[in-house]
Amino acid sequence: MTSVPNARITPADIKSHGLSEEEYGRILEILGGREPNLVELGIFSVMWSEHCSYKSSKKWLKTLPTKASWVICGPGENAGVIDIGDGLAAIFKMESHNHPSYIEPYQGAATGVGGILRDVFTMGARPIANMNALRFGSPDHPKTRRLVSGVVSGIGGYGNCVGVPTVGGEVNFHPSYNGNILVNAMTVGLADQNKIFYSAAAGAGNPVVYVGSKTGRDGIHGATMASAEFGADSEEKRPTVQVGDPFTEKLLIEACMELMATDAIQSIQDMGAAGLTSSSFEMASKGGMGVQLDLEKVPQREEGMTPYEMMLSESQERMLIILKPGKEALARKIFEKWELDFAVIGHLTDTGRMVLKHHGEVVGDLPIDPLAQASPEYDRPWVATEPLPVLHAADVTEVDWRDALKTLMGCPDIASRRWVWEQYDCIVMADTAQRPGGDAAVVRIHNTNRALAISTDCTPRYVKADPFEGGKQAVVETWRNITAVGGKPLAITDNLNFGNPEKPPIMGQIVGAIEGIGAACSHLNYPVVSGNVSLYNETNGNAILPTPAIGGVGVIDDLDKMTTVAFKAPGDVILLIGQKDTASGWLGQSLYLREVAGREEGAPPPVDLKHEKLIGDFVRNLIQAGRVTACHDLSDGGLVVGLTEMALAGNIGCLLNDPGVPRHGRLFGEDQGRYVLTVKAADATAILREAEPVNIPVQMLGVTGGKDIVLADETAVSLADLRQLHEGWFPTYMSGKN
Amino acid sequence: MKARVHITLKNGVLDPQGKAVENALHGLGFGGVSDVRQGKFIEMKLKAGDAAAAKKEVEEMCRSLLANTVIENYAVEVID
Amino acid sequence: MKARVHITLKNGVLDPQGKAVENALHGLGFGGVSDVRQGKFIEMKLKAGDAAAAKKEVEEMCRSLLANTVIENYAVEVID
Amino acid sequence: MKAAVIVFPGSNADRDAAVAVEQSIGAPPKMVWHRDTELPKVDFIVVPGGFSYGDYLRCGAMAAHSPIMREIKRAADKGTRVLGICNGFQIITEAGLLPGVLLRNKDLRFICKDVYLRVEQTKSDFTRRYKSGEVIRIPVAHAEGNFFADDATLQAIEDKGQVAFRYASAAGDVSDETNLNGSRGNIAGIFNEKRTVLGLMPHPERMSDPVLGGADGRKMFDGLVEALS
Ligand SMILES: Nc1ncnc2c1ncn2[C@@H]1O[C@H](COP(=O)(O)OP(=O)(O)O)[C@@H](O)[C@H]1O
Ligand SMILES: [Mg+2]
Repeated sequence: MTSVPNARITPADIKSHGLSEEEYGRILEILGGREPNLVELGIFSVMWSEHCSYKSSKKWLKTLPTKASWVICGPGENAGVIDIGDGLAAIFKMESHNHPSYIEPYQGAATGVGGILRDVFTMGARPIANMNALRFGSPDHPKTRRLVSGVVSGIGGYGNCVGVPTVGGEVNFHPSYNGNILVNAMTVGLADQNKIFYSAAAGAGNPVVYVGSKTGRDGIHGATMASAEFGADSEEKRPTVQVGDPFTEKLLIEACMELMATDAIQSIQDMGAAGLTSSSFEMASKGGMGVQLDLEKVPQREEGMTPYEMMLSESQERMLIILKPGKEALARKIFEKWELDFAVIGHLTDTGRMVLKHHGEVVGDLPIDPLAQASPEYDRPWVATEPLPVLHAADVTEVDWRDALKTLMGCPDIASRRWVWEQYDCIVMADTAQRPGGDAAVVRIHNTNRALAISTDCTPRYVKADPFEGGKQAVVETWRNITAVGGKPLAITDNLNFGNPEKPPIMGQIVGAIEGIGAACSHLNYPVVSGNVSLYNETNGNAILPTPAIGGVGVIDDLDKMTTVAFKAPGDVILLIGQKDTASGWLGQSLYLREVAGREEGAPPPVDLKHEKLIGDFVRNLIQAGRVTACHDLSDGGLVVGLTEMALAGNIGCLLNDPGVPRHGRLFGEDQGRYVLTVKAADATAILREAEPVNIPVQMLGVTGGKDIVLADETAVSLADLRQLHEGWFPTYMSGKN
Repeated sequence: MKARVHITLKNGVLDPQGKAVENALHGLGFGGVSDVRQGKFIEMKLKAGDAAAAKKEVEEMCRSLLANTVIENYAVEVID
Repeated sequence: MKARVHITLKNGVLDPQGKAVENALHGLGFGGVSDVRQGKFIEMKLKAGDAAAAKKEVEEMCRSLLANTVIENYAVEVID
Repeated sequence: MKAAVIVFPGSNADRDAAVAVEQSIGAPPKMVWHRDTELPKVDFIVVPGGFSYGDYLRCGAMAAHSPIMREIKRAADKGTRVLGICNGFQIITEAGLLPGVLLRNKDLRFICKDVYLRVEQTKSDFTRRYKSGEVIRIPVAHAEGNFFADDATLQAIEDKGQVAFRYASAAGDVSDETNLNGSRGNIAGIFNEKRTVLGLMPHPERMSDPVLGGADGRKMFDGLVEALS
């Protein structure tokens, strides 16, 4: 039946498709001994790529907790779905576009945003917020500036145009990302619980409909590229990158929303990585159906496209829909109104096979289940990361706290990201109640006084030092950030970025981090509902820091009670909640250690999950009772960095009690499970009294006021100086002047 | 010395702008138009000594900044 | 029939893109560059019968859509 | 008083505008599709923000040729109040309802942040609720808001009191330092000669609700309601 007579698959073909000999053997088995033709080989290769099949991580992903009474749909669909009350659902996911963004930062990042948006609106949700977690190489690396500039404008260029606010994210710099930047994008959408759309196809004879942009020769083999390590020649290869068209995406959102409001759709799925191949296979496979496609009907942008190209193209802004019988005319009218392509390109069958025809001739015939479900799953060998010794504060150089504070406030990992977020429209849709710059972004649920709180976090240096603790910490930091604005954390999405899993130490990082994520999620009843894995982030054998980025979502039931980090008025009492008595300050893997002492060592701060939950719930209750005037959780840089961020945000200083010794440990240690709150002076002692019987450590740190950060011994740093350092680094760096 | 640079999208690369312009032109009644592609046109003055050196320099500029060679082609003309 | 259109900013209109490109080129060590101006370059296919008619048609497109004559000039070439 | 909000294929602040208008009028505005050839009978039209045609070619250029624009011009000639916000400002200048054009921001980047505006002209239905010289805080979100007009046009705009707002400091100083995007004369918004059409880059509709950080924009819609009812 082959369309390519005499075309024998050569070992070179197999290799160029990223398949191992063993995998090829399995293909022959599935085909009953027959050799595949090139179209079929291409389909196997993308379906079995790491990117689409999760073959290295599947075994471990299965261990993650995915259930809670509010989870409507966990991992496995295009995005995760949770119940947020009032008959509404939040639908969200995070996804990487790392390799394309390194090769072409603007388009790579832009199409990353486009892809994750489609994952969310394909389920019936209107996207209401975008987030992004970015990692770049050292600021000194000659490529970094251009990559930052391109990625940020690409994210903005796409999100701003489609009209979804980009409300938060994170940015880190580290030399381990010099050759492999990370661009992780997250979208959160809102849907009616009774209007959620899934991807399982049903109904033999139902039309398979293609909508959106035309298919071109873009990004053929993008999915396999995302699954291979970069070599020295990768910059020369210059694989075709896709160009995004946010205008078309906007039309596609509106057209899909309009169609979804009718009763025409049986199932729907976006065409993401591996385009038509993976979308049609997944839909058919999930529904136990077969499918026949007539490829000449696929809307084509270029002349002479082959079946191979059409099946593997990664052209953007396309969706596949199974319509209910007789709904074609209705659907066509909507897509034509929005000036989008619409074509019936085939129909469902009950054969369980995918039959591809081109001008009547069969060009591919594959069994769906063995291919889609029986994709390889590896139990790759792994070795656990050796635990590092705990570094004592006494063994770390102490410098004048004012100098250390200035260094930290202006260092690349803490400096204000204003330069980044001011390029994002964070207020379109007019529901943004908390813009970038705080702990979690807060987006109002339209027409209500409720809101979603969203945060993305990961501290890769902790994960490198101890994958298990680092995995826990990433989850817990999102949970804390949501808590700090007064939200109830509900569920997470994850984006697991690692090096080459075929190396046992890297596989050990993956296993450790997933176990840590799982432990934190279980303890906090904060399940994983969607996620994405990006492996092989290595260049010439140098892997990135293990970076399991977490995106958390929670709800705020009463927006009037929402807190922000800004000090609100002079004279408020500052409380530190969650500091364990014994701690003299955890400096191992801290930014103080790296930026001030010039060392990257030691065990990272441990995460005590019981403590986290106890403290977080206490803080949230205070906020929800309307007793907190400002709140900030402590993370990078520790206590005094957190306080400075609060002071800068409110343009009000503070007067602090003597922190005790060792001062650098007390001020800059990165002990976990802590929040700084301000409260009205009259309420402070009541809070202390309430905390004691439930074993919540609360310390009075001082009071707000003035225009400086002042310690009891009267040494001070002015907010004006700190602001200049904090706000100055990014713009100065990007202008090329430092 | 002056140089003129044309930067155009490579064949096969999607040109959302060109597409939108083409649709708008059809909407305005220019029905006979097709294959609209939009590129950039950059003019500059140069201090270089001779045309050959100037051309080389501008080509270097294209590679390092003006064009994104992953998706774009460039063409340089030098005019005395 | 094919047409090529150059759209350039009028003299005296500030060109922030050209200026940014010029600064970036200086930053990259191309010190001899000056007066960088950035414009648009549009190519299209046409069904028009003869070159003169085609040119007239494209000029009409420029006036009504492709250029904003408050700030831009246009030049049309028709190639058979 | 009746209002309409125009919807282009890439409009994305049409809902934002509708919400703010409804808040002031008490009834939802009519949403009018760009391909419609008839305008409902209204007193006030909003051309909202967004990326009408992806902002390809030039912002607002393609939208300015939409069928509905002919009707809007006709209505504006008869005195119907027209407010163009952000992309809407770009569209109505491209359509010739207002003089000048909007170029790329001077540093080429998209800018989204709250800015201070000094109110320059209070004798209009749009600005009657503000005090002359008052400083208001309203967000911008645009990449092409750099207002340009040639010297003669600029002089005429100034002479006829057509400048509505300028980018300023919190204290109301107007200088190069407070010039957000390179606009001539720090101009953030202008009227037509009769002051029945206003175009501005900042988004008053996104600052009409304290939850969003302030309500300085609301006075514009309240003023219109007051004047037109
Ligand atoms: N890439 C980005 N895009 C948008 N906002 C960002 C980005 N990076 C950081 N931010 C914002 O800057 C603020 C500080 O970020 P971060 O230090 O990571 O916060 P935290 O320590 O509370 O997690 C947050 O409000 C965050 O959303
Ligand atoms: Mg935080």
